[in-house]
Amino acid sequence: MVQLTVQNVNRVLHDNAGQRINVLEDINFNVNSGEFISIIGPSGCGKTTLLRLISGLDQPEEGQLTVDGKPITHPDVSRGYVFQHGSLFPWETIKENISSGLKAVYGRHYDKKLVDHYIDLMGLKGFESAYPHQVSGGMAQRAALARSIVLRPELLLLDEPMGALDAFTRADVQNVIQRVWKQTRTTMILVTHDIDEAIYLGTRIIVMTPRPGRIKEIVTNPLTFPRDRTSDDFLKFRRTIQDKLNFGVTEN
Amino acid sequence: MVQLTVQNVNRVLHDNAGQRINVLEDINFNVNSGEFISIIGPSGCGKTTLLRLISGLDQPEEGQLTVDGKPITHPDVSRGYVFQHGSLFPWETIKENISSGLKAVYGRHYDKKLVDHYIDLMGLKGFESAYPHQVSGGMAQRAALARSIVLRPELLLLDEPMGALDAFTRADVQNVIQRVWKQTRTTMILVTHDIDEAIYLGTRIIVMTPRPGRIKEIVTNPLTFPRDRTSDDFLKFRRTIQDKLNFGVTEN
Amino acid sequence: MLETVTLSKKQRIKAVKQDKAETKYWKPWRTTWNILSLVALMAAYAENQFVPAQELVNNGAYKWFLIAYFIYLVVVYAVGSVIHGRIRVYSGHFAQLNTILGLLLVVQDLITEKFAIIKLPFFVSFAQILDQIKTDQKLLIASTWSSLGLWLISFVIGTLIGVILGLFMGRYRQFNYWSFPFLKVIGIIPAAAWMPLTMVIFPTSYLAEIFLIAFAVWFPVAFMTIGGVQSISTDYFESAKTLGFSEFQILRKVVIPGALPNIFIGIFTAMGLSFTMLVISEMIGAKVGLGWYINWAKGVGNYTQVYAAIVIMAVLFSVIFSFLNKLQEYALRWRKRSN
Amino acid sequence: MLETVTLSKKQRIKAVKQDKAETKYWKPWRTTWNILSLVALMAAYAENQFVPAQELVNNGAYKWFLIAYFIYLVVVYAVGSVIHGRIRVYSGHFAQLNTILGLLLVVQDLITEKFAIIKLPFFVSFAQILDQIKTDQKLLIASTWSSLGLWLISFVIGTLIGVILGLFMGRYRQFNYWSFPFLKVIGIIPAAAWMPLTMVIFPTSYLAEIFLIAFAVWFPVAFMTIGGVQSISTDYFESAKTLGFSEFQILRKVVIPGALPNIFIGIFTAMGLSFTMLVISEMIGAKVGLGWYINWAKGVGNYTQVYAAIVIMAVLFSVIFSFLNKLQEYALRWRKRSN
Amino acid sequence: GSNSAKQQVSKDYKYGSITIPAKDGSVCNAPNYIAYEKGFFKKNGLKANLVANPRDISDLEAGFASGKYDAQNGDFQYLPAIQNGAQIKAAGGIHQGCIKLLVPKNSSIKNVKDLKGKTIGIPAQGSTPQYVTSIALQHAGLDPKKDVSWKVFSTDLLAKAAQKGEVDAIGTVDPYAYQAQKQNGFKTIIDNNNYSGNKEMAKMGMKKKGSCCYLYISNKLIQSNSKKAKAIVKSYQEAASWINKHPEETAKIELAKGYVSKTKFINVANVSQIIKDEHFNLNLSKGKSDLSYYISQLKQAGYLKKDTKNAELLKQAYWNPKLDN
Ligand SMILES: Nc1ncnc2c1ncn2[C@@H]1O[C@H](COP(=O)(O)OP(=O)(O)OP(=O)(O)O)[C@@H](O)[C@H]1O
Ligand SMILES: Nc1ncnc2c1ncn2[C@@H]1O[C@H](COP(=O)(O)OP(=O)(O)OP(=O)(O)O)[C@@H](O)[C@H]1O
Ligand SMILES: [Mg+2]
Ligand SMILES: [Mg+2]
Repeated sequence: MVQLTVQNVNRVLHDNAGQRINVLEDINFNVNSGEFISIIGPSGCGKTTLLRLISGLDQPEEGQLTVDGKPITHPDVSRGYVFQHGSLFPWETIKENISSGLKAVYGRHYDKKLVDHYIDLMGLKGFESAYPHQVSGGMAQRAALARSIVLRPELLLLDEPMGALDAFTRADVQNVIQRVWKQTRTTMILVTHDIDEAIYLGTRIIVMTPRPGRIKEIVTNPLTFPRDRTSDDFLKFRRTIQDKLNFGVTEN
Repeated sequence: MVQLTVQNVNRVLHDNAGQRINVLEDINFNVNSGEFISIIGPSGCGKTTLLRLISGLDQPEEGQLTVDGKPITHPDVSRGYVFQHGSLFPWETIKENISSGLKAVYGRHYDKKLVDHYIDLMGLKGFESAYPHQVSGGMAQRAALARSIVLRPELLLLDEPMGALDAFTRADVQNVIQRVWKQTRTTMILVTHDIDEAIYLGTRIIVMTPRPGRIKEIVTNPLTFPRDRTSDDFLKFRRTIQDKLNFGVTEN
Repeated sequence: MLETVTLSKKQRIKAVKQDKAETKYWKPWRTTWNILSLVALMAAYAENQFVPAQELVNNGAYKWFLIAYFIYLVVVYAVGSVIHGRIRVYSGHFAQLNTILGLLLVVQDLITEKFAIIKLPFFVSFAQILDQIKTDQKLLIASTWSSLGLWLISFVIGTLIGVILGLFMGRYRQFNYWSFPFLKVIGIIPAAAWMPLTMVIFPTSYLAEIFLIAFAVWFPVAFMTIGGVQSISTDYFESAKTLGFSEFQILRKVVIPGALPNIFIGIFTAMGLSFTMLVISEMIGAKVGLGWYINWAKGVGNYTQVYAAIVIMAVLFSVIFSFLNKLQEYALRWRKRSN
Repeated sequence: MLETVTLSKKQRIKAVKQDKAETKYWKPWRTTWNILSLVALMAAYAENQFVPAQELVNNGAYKWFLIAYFIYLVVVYAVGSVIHGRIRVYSGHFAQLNTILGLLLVVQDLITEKFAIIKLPFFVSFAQILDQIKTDQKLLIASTWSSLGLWLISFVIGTLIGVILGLFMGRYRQFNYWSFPFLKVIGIIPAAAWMPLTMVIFPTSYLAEIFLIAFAVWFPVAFMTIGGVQSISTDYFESAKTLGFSEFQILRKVVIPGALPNIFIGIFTAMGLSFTMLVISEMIGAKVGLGWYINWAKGVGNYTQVYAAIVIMAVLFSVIFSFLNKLQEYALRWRKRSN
Repeated sequence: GSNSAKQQVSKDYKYGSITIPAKDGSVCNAPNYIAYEKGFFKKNGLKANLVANPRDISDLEAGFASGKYDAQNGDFQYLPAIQNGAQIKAAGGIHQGCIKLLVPKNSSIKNVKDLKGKTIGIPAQGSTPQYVTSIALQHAGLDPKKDVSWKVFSTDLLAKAAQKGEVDAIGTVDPYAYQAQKQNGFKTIIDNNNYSGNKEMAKMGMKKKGSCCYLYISNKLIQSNSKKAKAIVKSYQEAASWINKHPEETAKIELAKGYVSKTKFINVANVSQIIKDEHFNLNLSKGKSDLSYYISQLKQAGYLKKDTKNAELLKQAYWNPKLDN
């Protein structure tokens, strides 16, 4: 059951010198409902650009993006977006942040229980009235996640939500995401630099190359759940992906 | 040839509620000249606190730190410090930043060739007159490294210098650090969350536990140079360290 | 990994308060300084009592002031030495300053009314100012209320206009394109030049006064608000869009709070200006008021009255300032405090 | 992984400039608007020429102004249509505004001197103001120079004092403890109240004038500087220490540049204040000057002269403002531009 | 509430209310205070509102033009403003000179001729002290625009400026002038108060019993309600003659009711002396001839436009209320 289709998408931007950059070139893929897609590629390969097109924040110069057959023309609550640099509103408490989308969409009589449920699920209990700067980076990212999830989007776009976290907190948030994905079966697309993360979460992995940003390969993840980061299967698949990224041998 | 000794160090701080926290408890270790020590432990275990004590920015409540037998009482150019959040002066160009320590210590007639040498070595050529915000995170961290290195410290303290970088850039900076270490034989102490990084760079690895921050174990790295992140030895040692951190099994 | 120690909410809030007080009022409690400050005040009293004055002054009000000051210090020191709370932190911090203030009171009294080293009419002792306030108290109270009312209404109007204009100009660049050049020109016209025009344009002189003060307020507020809106990260606008915010909701929930820190800078800047304009604007049509009082006293060069009005204005200013400070602290409680 | 594309230095700098111009001047080049703005100016000329005036005016200067404006536009449009550079971006952006300005010139001319809907002496046409400037040009030139000199010297002194005080108060809390309470009190005393004291204190009235203006400047500058210093991340101080900086070097290389953004906010705030104070301070001991000229014109009820002085002040203000803007842009070139 | 209050006003006061910018703390604004305190306004059917005085002519002018002010007593310095379109008319001189040119105790300046090349401090360009001094300079054959230079100081600082040597002489007004004379030993060079017809003073162009301050009334009021305007004139006339008869009592009222601020110097004795010297008296015809004299003098000195038609300006500047009695 295909949900999102991305067809022949090109994105052309102009750099400071006014020169054309083909940020994305000839991007084609489909995402089925309930999938978890990991997109991996080096910095600057156009991952954020691609997510922005899917969310509707930007429009491609060429090609077409559709959700359930309808073209994407503008941002919509049905497509949640968790930004690369946690963009919780610093002037709202954790709880206010999480309910802000609901309030915007449903007015004052939004489902307050739902908010409490996700505060619980994300382990944010006790921090409802804290402001973003008062909680740790991991908590802030869980809250940003909750803020999008609580709107029950059909598609959730995650732009390196764990990029700024340390390895330990990162594992924690990864587990939270996986739990939410399993419980709600929301389609998710995750952008990341971290191979472990891509493998640990994704059902399929899109490997991208930079300049111009293209899809090198789409790999289906053979691992079953629950996944163990230290298992031999995991490490084997990790090496496969590493090879595809030409990444591994280190001394130069 | 022992260089740094840390003896029975305790560090007590007070939290917002005025309660005592034993941030560091009973820390003991020696560092020999030319070693590369990796310190790994979860967030909040006191890694930064420890580095600050070694640099002389703070003083311990109990215990003693000495370098070559002399107690550490204040920051000194002989102990370089690369901060967790790159602290290049944003108002100076990359080149000015790198030469700022030299200028402070030697006045106007500092060794300009040395600066050029490290600009070259760190791959910053062409960006001398760029301001920190105009370069990528990886470049900024390389510049911060160069700024300390160029003062030829006897001991270089690295507080997660790659924490904010993506996996690809991180590998690049790791290689730069290793190259500098090999060339200058400066003693280095690196704080990190990243097990791969700790293993890839360290000759010994100090594993810490939080609350109160204690040293759990000091492990000597069996790997020889050049090291390969995908080799079986590497992965085996990685698993050893992961076990020591109780980190690996993931589904809860 | 969720084992972060969770302090109870109440505990956390208390802790933050205490901490804030301690970093702001950092001088430690020292009994020596407490005693010294009391001694300094006693010295000020004794000096005023026993050194003969060269000028004719009624020192009654001044003496009562010194006694009240003394009692206040005794009370806070007594409380501070028993209870380890905010009062202790606060009074301990200011003990040194109080000592110096006591000594300064001695010095100013000696060089003015006692030895007349610097003389009337331009230099008067604090005792003379206090006596003047006591003498004119009825007029001054009426003036204070009148000025306060005028100021308040004008300041609120000016701030509102400034904020609204600033928000629109910061958010909508078409609006900015068409209005900024005109506002810039209007903004730099000195108020003195406006006065006749406002008199002609506004039906009553009270409205003209309000306009003059509001005018001094809205410009810095609008200016800062524009900068505030433009400094809001686009991330917030984009997340608002993906969360289904309407344009109105974006204004209310993103633009306004995001610009608030700058708006407060603008408001604080406008404070000083508005007080200056208060004095000027009360020259048209006021029957009473602090600005009027100053102008009236200047009619015969009675500087003691001028200073009396200024002391009252300074007190008023401080009160309003600390109120606005509290307001800012509350409105921007979401901000990380630096240090 | 070092294969980041490295633009040549020259290329990068040029690129940044172009980009900056484009985001600030965002309206696209449209030939229609260019022509319309020229038409509007021609209309203004024709209207002034052919509609009979009800008031006695010499329109000569105004006509020359319109012609100069017209020629200026023709030149920039011509250049803009040939060369795709900054002039094109700039003049394209402002074409719509120029059109409206042309129409406004027509409207103001009609409602004042032509149909006298709003009348003398309070409302005058732009032509009358220009004629007044021409008539009084000698006096106005002398006044402008005199005021500019007074302003410049006072502004520089005020800024320096403000910055130095602010730096010390921001960096050294002992200094802050002892000086802040006094500065706060001094700062809120309205300038008018200072006037007599300055006369007594300063040996010459020129010094008193300088003091009054400098005084209006240093307070906001010092206030902002304190905040600026306190907002500098401790990271920078600590890295400076590990890099072997002395206290003086920390001041020069960390504190000053780190506080600079705030210092500029203070300076811009002080700008407006200083112009107001210029007008006021020229009431003591001035023989010539724009403030003196305004006061004189007000004394004889010649509003045309008042407006003439204001037009000159506005031009002066804009020039200084854009100069300071350029200075800020240069001094803060290390900052990431928002948007 | 306010409606019935208005009706109350119109019942008690035939002509309704007027607003007078008078509360500026000055001594010679006595007719305003006395007309109010002694009920002359009320007697003539006027409910008076005394408000602050902006002092600045342009602000006053705007107040009159927009109907915010109805009457005021002010100097003949308003003439250029009237020529420039100010909507006010003088209706009789109200008192005599309070303008003096003073020099410090040890000054070498002995007479008007000595002023050549000197700097004279004045409260403002276009202020009455400047005009009075200019008239005297003209009579001494000096050009007020070229032979002296003018320096502006606010009134309260003029004496200080002279003591510090910033200016050689000061043109100032009572009570500042009186205070400078009494307290600091300033010597008088020019005094525009020539009640007795002193020849020396007359030579300087100071007319015998010459009016200094005038009663000014808003044009708007004169045109729309000349009866009301006349009632104002009558009130002032009565007040002025009362003041003339009771200088001491006037001083007491001024000080006791807070119209004038008390200081060590500003006491009943000094204030009544000032008031006595000013010889309050609303003189309609004398006021007109004085004004005509000032017009010709100011024109000669270049303070009025070169093409001024004296008679026309006088018509524009003066209103004869033609009171019945
Ligand atoms: N608005 C823009 N104008 C010009 N170039 C842009 C713009 N946005 C992005 N780019 C360029 O497009 C390329 C891709 O950017 P993008 O942010 O999508 O990369 P990314 O894969 O998300 O990188 P990262 O992992 O660092 O977030 C980069 O080379 C970037 O410089
Ligand atoms: N100035 C301080 N006052 C009070 N507590 C502090 C202070 N600095 C650090 N702490 C506390 O000490 C503990 C250790 O902090 P530290 O910054 O050394 O941890 P870390 O291991 O460097 O963590 P991270 O990996 O997140 O950088 C934390 O619990 C922290 O909250
Ligand atoms: Mg990205
Ligand atoms: Mg740390």
